[in-house]
Amino acid sequence: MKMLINGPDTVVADALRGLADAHPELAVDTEKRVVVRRDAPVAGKVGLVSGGGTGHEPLHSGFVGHGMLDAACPGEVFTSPVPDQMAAATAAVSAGAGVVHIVKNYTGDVLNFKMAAELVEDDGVEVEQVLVDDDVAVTDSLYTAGRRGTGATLFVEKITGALAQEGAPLAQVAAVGRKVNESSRTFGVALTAVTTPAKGSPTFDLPSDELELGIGIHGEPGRERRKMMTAREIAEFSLDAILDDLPPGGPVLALVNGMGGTPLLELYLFNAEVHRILGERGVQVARTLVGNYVTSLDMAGASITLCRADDELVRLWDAPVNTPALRWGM
Amino acid sequence: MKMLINGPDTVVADALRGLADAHPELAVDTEKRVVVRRDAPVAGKVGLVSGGGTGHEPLHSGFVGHGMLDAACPGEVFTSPVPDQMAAATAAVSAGAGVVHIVKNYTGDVLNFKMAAELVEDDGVEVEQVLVDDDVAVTDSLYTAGRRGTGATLFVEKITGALAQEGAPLAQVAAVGRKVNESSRTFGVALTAVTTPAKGSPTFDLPSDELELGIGIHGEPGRERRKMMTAREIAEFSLDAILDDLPPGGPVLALVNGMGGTPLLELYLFNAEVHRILGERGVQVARTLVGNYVTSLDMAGASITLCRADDELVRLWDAPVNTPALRWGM
Amino acid sequence: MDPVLDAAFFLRWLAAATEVMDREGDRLTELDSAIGDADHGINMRRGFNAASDAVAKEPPDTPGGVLVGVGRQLISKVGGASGPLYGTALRRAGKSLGDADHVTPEQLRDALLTAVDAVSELGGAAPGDKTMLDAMVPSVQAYGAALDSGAGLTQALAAAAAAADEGAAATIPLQARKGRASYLGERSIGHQDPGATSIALLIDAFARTAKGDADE
Amino acid sequence: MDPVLDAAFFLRWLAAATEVMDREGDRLTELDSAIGDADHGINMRRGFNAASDAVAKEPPDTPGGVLVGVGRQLISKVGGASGPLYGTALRRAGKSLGDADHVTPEQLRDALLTAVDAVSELGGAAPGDKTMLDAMVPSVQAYGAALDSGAGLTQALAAAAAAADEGAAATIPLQARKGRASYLGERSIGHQDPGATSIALLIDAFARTAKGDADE
Ligand SMILES: Nc1ncnc2c1ncn2[C@@H]1O[C@H](COP(=O)(O)OP(=O)(O)O)[C@@H](O)[C@H]1O
Ligand SMILES: Nc1ncnc2c1ncn2[C@@H]1O[C@H](COP(=O)(O)OP(=O)(O)O)[C@@H](O)[C@H]1O
Ligand SMILES: [Mg+2]
Ligand SMILES: [Mg+2]
Ligand SMILES: [Mg+2]
Ligand SMILES: [Mg+2]
Repeated sequence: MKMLINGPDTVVADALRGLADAHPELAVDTEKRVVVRRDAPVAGKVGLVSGGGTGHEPLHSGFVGHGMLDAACPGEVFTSPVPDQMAAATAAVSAGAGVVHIVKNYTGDVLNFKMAAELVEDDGVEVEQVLVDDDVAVTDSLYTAGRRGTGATLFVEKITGALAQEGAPLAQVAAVGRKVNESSRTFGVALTAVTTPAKGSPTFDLPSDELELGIGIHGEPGRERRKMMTAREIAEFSLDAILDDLPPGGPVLALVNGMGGTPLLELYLFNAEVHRILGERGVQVARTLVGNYVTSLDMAGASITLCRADDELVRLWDAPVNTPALRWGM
Repeated sequence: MKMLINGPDTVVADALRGLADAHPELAVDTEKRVVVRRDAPVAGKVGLVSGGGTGHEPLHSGFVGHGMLDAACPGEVFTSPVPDQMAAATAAVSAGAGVVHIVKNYTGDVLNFKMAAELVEDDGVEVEQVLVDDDVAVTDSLYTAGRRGTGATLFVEKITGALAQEGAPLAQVAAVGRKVNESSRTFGVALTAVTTPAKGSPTFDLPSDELELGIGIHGEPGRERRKMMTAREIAEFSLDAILDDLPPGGPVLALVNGMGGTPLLELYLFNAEVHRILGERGVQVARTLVGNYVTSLDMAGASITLCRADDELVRLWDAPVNTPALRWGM
Repeated sequence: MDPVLDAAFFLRWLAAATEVMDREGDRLTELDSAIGDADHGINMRRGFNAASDAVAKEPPDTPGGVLVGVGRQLISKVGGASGPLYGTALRRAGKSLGDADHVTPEQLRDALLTAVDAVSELGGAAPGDKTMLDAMVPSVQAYGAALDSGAGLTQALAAAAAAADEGAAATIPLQARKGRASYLGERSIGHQDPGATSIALLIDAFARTAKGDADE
Repeated sequence: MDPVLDAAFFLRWLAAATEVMDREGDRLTELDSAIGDADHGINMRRGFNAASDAVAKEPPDTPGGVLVGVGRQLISKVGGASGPLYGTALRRAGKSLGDADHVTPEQLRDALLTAVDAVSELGGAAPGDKTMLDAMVPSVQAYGAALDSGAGLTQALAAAAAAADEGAAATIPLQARKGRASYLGERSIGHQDPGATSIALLIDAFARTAKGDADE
């Protein structure tokens, strides 16, 4: 499998150099592998740190900036970062008001962030963890590691980021993050498997006329494989799974997210089906975001995330943000 | 080839619906196939219209908004739009100050825009055409249809858009557009061929250990095929071709652009090589943009565009813009 | 007996042309895939179907009316390089026929020459540049030469079709200098030009329409 | 004769473990590709090479020092689920050995039990959940049982290796309930757990180190 790289071993380091070159407004430590707002720590502000395996770009590094994350820790490809990175990031953004760790629910991320929190708490930094577990494809949490964290991470990072930027205290920032997570559900499909630089071949075989329903963002196969479906059928299947589980309520924020290898054209087309179906079911969409935000390298496919949002959440969603990948209002 | 579509015939129409659903700030006429700023025509402002085949998203529809295009006309996939669309778009944005047509140099785009200009000029609208032909992969313009228009289109649309937004008159807006085009050069490579919905299979065969150098954005094969190269070698080859032809001068704007199927991670990595080489050659980079902006559906690959930019061009580049795909300063 | 070149004849040609685009479109797209962007058959199919539909709604009653109507539809439905070229060629050819309710084989020759001029002017290509002109020019010449040597319409159109076919085949060894294929430089050599091929199909549709009428 | 469990022994084990991760990493990744995210071999290779490098720079002079050092390196270089689990297991095992310059086979058993406890506590998995525990638990049991029945170190480690191997193989029919493989539900059945497999390789490296020493 061909890639635009110099070799599998230097992918993360090389890409971090390129991120630094493109974004002078970010402080990128390519040694320690942390990406930090240049103006961090922001006096009096709760710090926001997230991180995870590399390969989901722009998540998380692309969401560092005013009104969103203060720092991100990119791990190896599809491998959670190590506690040292998280501790360094936490220290870099800690302004005395505490730090929130936004952690996607994967065994590796949870364990490493837990160890990092212990390290920095030893140094007197107060840490709250917000766990993101929105993926309804993982159903039975008694017999699994629990639902995965996927698309809702963007909602959690944006909305906690807005509240932190306003100067809210640690407990309140963490609480809104948990509320966003509890109000969000995601379902994803893959049309092709992903190829990691190190492995160099697709992580699973997917026949040319089938798709995987309920995939994650690490090239894991999904729960179910079917004959290829139309965009409308896929949207229907995904929304059935999501709406079945989504708490009742008013309008939603919608993220129609590409997995990386699907053209924007198809994502907009998919969005049309999502809106048509939500309209038919009487679900009002307050805001829509379409694009490649929580990706899985070159995987073709898409995910839908809905978040029930009251006026406060919509207000925080609309609040100014200035990051490489999400920018508005300033 | 699997795609997230309902069928090859409705791709453009379905995607336009999805664009409209996601962007209430745009007026999307799915019948006439024109995408217009909701506040158009802006009193006293020169109108800016572009368009081209569908399949290059976010180009052009994603660049409609404050400080950039007033309207875009999406054609069928990889097929220039028809004069009726362009005429409708021109009429919709004409505020009496004239309209600039930004046209990528392809026989089809040039001919159709020419016919459209004749139509609207009959109705008394003054039209200036800015032709974009930045692709140095097409060398000998005596024996070709001339250089193709590719990545520089983004620079032309952004910078003319900024000047028009400031209220500059028609001749001046067209002149800055031509200046940007003359100051820009692009070179692109493909790691895979593109698959169009109608054809359903790759438009050319590319062995798994080779790449195409000097590709366009319509799935045309390139000028040369080589054994796969590293990101650094590809950047070197591309920049050799660009710098050979780029007018001398001061700092540059750099666009490291994905063709659609290449993960953002690889684009940042590629950007690192671009910056390293430009640094070695003493070329100063004033601004960098990395991402999928001028794409070719699912094609894996990337292009580099450099534009020599004096202080005025940098100022116009930095000016506020608010479109689906490019947004800053507001 | 040679058919009369009235509106009905041109409507039968349109039906035959539409049918052949439906049938051969994939081959045209395949040719365009080798040296272009893999849409020529799709473009032609969309254009001729739109033209057939439009004309079926309000059938023109003159040859000129049919050709102008088809040309307009191609201009406003096809896009790409071929839309304006084909469309303008047919529109101008139709206009040159005025509003006569039938035309002579010689008037058709003049109309075809008008079409050739339209393509040359608009696209700026010369014969040998590996474009549709490489089928049009020899075809119109052969048609005129046949008329000059006393052939009837059916025979002259058969000669035109044969020459268009040869002209299309003769594009294979050429290096393209216009249109998208020119970007390939020497790599365009060895492939038949899709536009020249669709021209040959259209002229063949004329010849077959005439022959079908004549055989009746 | 059974080797002495001193720092040098554990350093030889580390070399053997690093070598086996280099050699068998691709197989581990392949196993992780079937039911995970295709990185387990890469993770183990990165971690053990980092540990070997770090330890080569400043070789610890106690068994506990080696294990703590390896554990720390795994924690700060591996990431993923296996980094903290392996790393904490080895770090706590090493700590339990204190700063003795050599340890008894019984003390090694206690250290291994400490490792099992660490993994259980941190990861919350139980035997049968299709994780590395399914190789660790029977392996430590077999080791202890061998010692109890009077076997020497080399023999007991051979028993531990065999049991780890069996334990890893026995994960094949299981449905995963922890870690990434659990997302697959029933589709995780029929594949061997990568973490259990790497545990078996590590214990085998212990057994081979002891046997190599004994054979000299
Ligand atoms: N400048 C030109 N003059 C004459 N014919 C041209 C010219 N450019 C392109 N063509 C014809 O158009 C054909 C391609 O048509 P089509 O594929 O429908 O349009 P596009 O190239 O825009 O995709 C070519 O095969 C060629 O015959
Ligand atoms: N909760 C857990 N308890 C014990 N072992 C676990 C747990 N979760 C995962 N593992 C082990 O980790 C292995 C996967 O390691 P690795 O692939 O390196 O990490 P990741 O799953 O983060 O990619 C699994 O095969 C399993 O043996
Ligand atoms: Mg992993
Ligand atoms: Mg085309
Ligand atoms: Mg074409
Ligand atoms: Mg793994």
